[in-house]
Amino acid sequence: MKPDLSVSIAGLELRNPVMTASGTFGYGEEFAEYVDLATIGAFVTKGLSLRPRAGNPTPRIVETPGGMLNAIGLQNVGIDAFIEKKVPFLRSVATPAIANFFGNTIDEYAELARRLDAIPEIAGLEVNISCPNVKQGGIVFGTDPQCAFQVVTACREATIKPLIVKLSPNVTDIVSMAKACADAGADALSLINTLTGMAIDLERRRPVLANITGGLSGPAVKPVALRMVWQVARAVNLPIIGIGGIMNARDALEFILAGATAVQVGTASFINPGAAQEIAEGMEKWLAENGVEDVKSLIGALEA
Amino acid sequence: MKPDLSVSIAGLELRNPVMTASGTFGYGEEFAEYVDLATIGAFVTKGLSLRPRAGNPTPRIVETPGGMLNAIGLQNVGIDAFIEKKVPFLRSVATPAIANFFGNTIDEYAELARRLDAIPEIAGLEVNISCPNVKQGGIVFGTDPQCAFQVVTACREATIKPLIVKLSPNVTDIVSMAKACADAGADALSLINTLTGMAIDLERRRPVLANITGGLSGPAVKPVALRMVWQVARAVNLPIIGIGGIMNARDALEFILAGATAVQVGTASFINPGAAQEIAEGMEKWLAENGVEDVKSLIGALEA
Amino acid sequence: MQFKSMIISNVEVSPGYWRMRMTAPSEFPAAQPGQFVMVRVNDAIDPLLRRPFGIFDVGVHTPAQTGAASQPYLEMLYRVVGKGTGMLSALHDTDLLDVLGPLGKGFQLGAPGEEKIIVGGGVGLAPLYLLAKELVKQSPVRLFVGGRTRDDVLCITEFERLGVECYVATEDGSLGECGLVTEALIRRLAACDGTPRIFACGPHGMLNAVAGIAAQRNIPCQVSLEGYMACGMGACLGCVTPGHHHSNETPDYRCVCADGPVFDAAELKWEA
Amino acid sequence: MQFKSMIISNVEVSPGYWRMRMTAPSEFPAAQPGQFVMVRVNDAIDPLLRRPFGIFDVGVHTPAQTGAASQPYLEMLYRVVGKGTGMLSALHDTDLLDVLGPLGKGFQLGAPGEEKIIVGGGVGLAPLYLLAKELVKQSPVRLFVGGRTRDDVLCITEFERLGVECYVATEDGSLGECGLVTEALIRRLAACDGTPRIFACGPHGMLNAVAGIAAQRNIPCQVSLEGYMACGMGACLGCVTPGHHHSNETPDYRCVCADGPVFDAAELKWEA
Ligand SMILES: Cc1cc2nc3c(=O)[nH]c(=O)nc-3n(C[C@H](O)[C@H](O)[C@H](O)COP(=O)(O)OP(=O)(O)OC[C@H]3O[C@@H](n4cnc5c(N)ncnc54)[C@H](O)[C@@H]3O)c2cc1C
Ligand SMILES: Cc1cc2nc3c(=O)[nH]c(=O)nc-3n(C[C@H](O)[C@H](O)[C@H](O)COP(=O)(O)OP(=O)(O)OC[C@H]3O[C@@H](n4cnc5c(N)ncnc54)[C@H](O)[C@@H]3O)c2cc1C
Ligand SMILES: Cc1cc2nc3c(=O)[nH]c(=O)nc-3n(C[C@H](O)[C@H](O)[C@H](O)COP(=O)(O)O)c2cc1C
Ligand SMILES: Cc1cc2nc3c(=O)[nH]c(=O)nc-3n(C[C@H](O)[C@H](O)[C@H](O)COP(=O)(O)O)c2cc1C
Ligand code: FES
Ligand code: FES
Repeated sequence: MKPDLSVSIAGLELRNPVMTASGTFGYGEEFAEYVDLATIGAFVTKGLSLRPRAGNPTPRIVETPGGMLNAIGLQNVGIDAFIEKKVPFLRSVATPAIANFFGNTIDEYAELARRLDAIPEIAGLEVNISCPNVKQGGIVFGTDPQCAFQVVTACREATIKPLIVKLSPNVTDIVSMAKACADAGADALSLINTLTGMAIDLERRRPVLANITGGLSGPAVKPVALRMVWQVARAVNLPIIGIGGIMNARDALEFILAGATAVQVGTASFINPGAAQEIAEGMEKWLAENGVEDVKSLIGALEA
Repeated sequence: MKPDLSVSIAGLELRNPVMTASGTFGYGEEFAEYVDLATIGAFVTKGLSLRPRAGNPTPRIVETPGGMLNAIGLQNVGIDAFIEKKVPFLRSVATPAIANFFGNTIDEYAELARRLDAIPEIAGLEVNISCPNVKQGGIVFGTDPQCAFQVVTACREATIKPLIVKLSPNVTDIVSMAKACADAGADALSLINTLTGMAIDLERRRPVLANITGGLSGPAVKPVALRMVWQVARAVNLPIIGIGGIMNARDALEFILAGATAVQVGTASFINPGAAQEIAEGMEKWLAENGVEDVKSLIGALEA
Repeated sequence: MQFKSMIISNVEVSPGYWRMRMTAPSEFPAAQPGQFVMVRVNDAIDPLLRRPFGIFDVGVHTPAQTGAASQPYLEMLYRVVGKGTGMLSALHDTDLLDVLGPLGKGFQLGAPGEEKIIVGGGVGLAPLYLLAKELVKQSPVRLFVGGRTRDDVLCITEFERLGVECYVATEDGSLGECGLVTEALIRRLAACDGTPRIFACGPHGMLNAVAGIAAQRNIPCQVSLEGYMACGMGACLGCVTPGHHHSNETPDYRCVCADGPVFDAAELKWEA
Repeated sequence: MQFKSMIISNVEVSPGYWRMRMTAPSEFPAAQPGQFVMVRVNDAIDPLLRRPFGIFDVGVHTPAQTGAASQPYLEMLYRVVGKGTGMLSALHDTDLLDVLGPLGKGFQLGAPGEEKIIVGGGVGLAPLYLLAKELVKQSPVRLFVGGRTRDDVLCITEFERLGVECYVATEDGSLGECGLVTEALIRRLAACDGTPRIFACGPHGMLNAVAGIAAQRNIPCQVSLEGYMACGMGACLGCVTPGHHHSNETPDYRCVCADGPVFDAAELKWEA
């Protein structure tokens, strides 16, 4: 018997728990040659802002042991160009598209949520709160529970679509962040975004990245991500999307055991562009081989 | 000309900036065959507590991508056995020995600082504040600036020896932690301790570690450690000991550029027991080849 | 295209420079000159990311024995600079590599007959050989190649064998003229009649100089760039380079991997 | 001791089980039976930690040609279970490995003449061959070896060649008796006169059973344990096992690497 891989997150019905992570899969088209979108659960767009963003100067990426740092600086085409140039492609795709977005003020967040809410091709919203709050002296929304509460509340009021909040791991207490977002009306939580890190070019005595610091992703962060997913899953009654260093089906299943309902594949798509599809297929194979009929039976099934 | 590698930290004169990290070098004797202690700057003992500690059940360690998790649970012989069995060895060693210690209450910390202060063979103290405060409901001392301030103040009153405070990276704002410790009278800061993480055994549907979570160390954490050293070095006027994923002389020099006066080598000693000595030698070689006469000229010399 | 490639040969052609021939799928020889591949050095996570390399040559090997299947191949010319290239140089024939490509946009060959000038610096020569192979079919081709020392001047014989006229300059004078290759280029541009077309690949400083020389003289010039890459297919936005009119207010970053690596020099922003 | 070792041979002796011979320094053949080595699989960080393996055999190879230097070697017998052992099995002769050892405390051989009983399960046989080589010099030796199937019963011929009497049991009956090796052991203990001495290595369940059997009969028994190891030299405290009187109040954890891997079974805590 074919195992059942379908899961539902915040009202989104996914054919399987494998999504692609924001910023690592373009706007969906780029990987068409390597991933049949109809074989994965959903995909998440590059982070969108109200106006186009130039992003940071280069170098923007650097490899680190078992991971990579990126300081793209949230370069994106902006919501208008997104609607004009990228949304038409979504019409042809039979897989839920989730729009990732961010602002520098609460109003920007709310305005984006409103605009995205109006796009029928968008199945759900993912709020990236790992951005500095320009009005509050640059403190990152996602590192302060109150800030996070406010921003999520504003987005919640602006959309009736499924609202996923993406948490930053650069915090002392991920559970209090998760609770604040839950209280503000989030439908689901995705975690983790990147850990802040830095790389140095010894010969040039300079940071490698033009932006000095960047976000760490890839296999190196997996233990931290798994721990946070596990902590949040036990404390908060919302579906969780596990993210961080997932390279293969086994990694994905570990996140599900830890309490995730779905997962996102990020850096892995760079190394193996077909990664998301292979992970979905690998999960099905593992379930079949291990006599698990329904992937939902594994969610949070860790004996700990 | 031979480059000058000597540095001074909190009144400790080190022949070079390379120390070994607590918990990764035993009590100094274990590595005698592989490291001539006279070739490194200093070594740090396994964390000491007032009474002997059993530590956690096994499994206590697991490899992760580019790193490892440990949940030793601070097993140690306790201060009495340390004085009786380990201190005599220190007499024969011409290298500063730094005692790492921890408590579960502020009083325990202070008491340990007092006892260690009385041992002439101990050149300095390193306080590990990544431990739960049993009196305050288990919140980790090192994740709350006020708790940290109190514990460091108590230790400061109990010792006139150089007092190094070792910071936990599991915080939103490492700079505020560093400032609290500086305000409390720390002579130096060492960072980072391990990042909390988790590993899962998919087949057994259990955490790999008996303790469920553990501390991540090794190359995987280097970008996070470098970033934190850089942030703290710019904000706090105390010497810094950089720790986290240092595998070779180049890594060590990167930490020094970021603002560290010295470094500690941890996980690397497991993979290559002679690592600390080789790193010290490698630094000397790099300085000579690059015409740097004094390693002190590199401290914080990053152009950023 | 993503494929498993078997190494056919891996030879050090000059100190620190290696040439690797490897099997390719049958469609691969249609790659355009200037396109590149992303190579996964091994299956472990160290190194984690793929490494980008130009396509030095493509072809089909027809075995001497009748009946044996003919084998399409690709070649890379690479310099050992770090971990990934170090590991590549330690591989042997029959070892396998995971390859993505051909990726990106290659060179526009231009009209037949007009003089073609290729400028290469060091390992920047890598994507220019396949280009020269195409160009000689339709035009006279001159190659201006520079390097620090004679060891950095690669594969000249191969270019000469194509019928390309080669000018060599080294910074230490150990081969050809002593100095920068751009000096010889300027002399040639003064001498040549009609508008030639320039194709360049090499260190950024050299490209900057060549772009300036071409712009001054209104000569069409294409350059092949490098950039730190994660995905190689326009998704990560790691590899970008500013377009001519780029500013923070009117952002115009181009992906080196997907919009390039070959660009019309006039499209890009150069240092004055 | 830390040394660079060159692989002499690396052969699959049974499906999934490999035997590797590699060069060793001249002091190495003095290793005690039961000691182990920590092998660094490659220079990259994946896998990061060394892998522990028992010493299957040591010796000195004297080449046939006169004048050629004699070459001390060590052998490991290993099972491919994961990434590190997978990579080991892909190595060839002349490849290099970084080795630490001999580490830990080996077996106490006991008095000459008394019967020696060796119990091995699966790849737990690895450290027992060198032990048998020593024991046969002074005592009659019997080997009780168990495995899931015949493929898991390794190197019996080698033991027989030493003059060891071998009893085999497999869980599926595909070789020797069908069942657990401890059944044959119990029968032998009933039959044998005098107090024999037991040496065991294998899965934890088997060791637990053997330790129980020995304790009941007051027979001296040494076991060789495994444990997750980072350092292999008593520094990380990762590999510990509880001693007989261990409790949280009176902690008595022993390092498998430095206090063991061989322990007197009576010193340790066993499940009832
Ligand atoms: C489109 C393109 C084509 C290229 N073609 C060739 C070629 O044909 N022959 C050749 O020898 N080299 C070429 N390079 C450069 C080559 O990719 C790097 O030298 C190589 O990635 C270095 O890898 P490493 O692991 O040895 O070095 P490391 O320094 O250890 O690499 C660390 C990281 O930096 C990146 N990196 C280092 N140097 C460069 C560079 N110059 N450009 C881009 N990324 C870099 C690596 O990809 C890796 O992610 C090309 C680069 C690009 C972008
Ligand atoms: C003292 C000692 C002697 C040993 N002798 C032998 C031997 O002679 N032959 C043999 O085949 N095996 C032996 N083992 C087990 C062997 O070390 C593991 O099978 C091997 O480390 C697995 O590595 P891997 O990368 O293939 O597996 P992975 O599962 O990928 O390894 C992941 C991590 O778990 C550790 N690990 C996995 N299995 C074990 C295990 N059973 N014991 C300890 N750590 C483990 C690895 O060392 C590594 O750190 C011995 C173990 C110990 C402690
Ligand atoms: C190049 C790059 C760009 C990213 N851009 C975004 C983004 O725009 N919005 C966002 O929420 N996360 C972004 N991320 C974070 C990823 O979505 C993901 O959370 C993170 O990379 C961890 O997953 P991984 O280890 O599988 O890559 C980006 C990550 C990378 C590597
Ligand atoms: C096995 C192990 C035990 C440790 N024990 C201690 C300890 O007792 N006290 C302490 O302050 N840090 C302890 N640490 C943390 C290290 O000293 C160091 O901060 C950390 O490992 C990061 O450095 P690395 O990446 O070089 O290992 C331990 C680390 C490991 C791996
Ligand atoms: S390398 Fe990813 S966009 Fe160019
Ligand atoms: S492996 Fe480190 S103490 Fe035993």
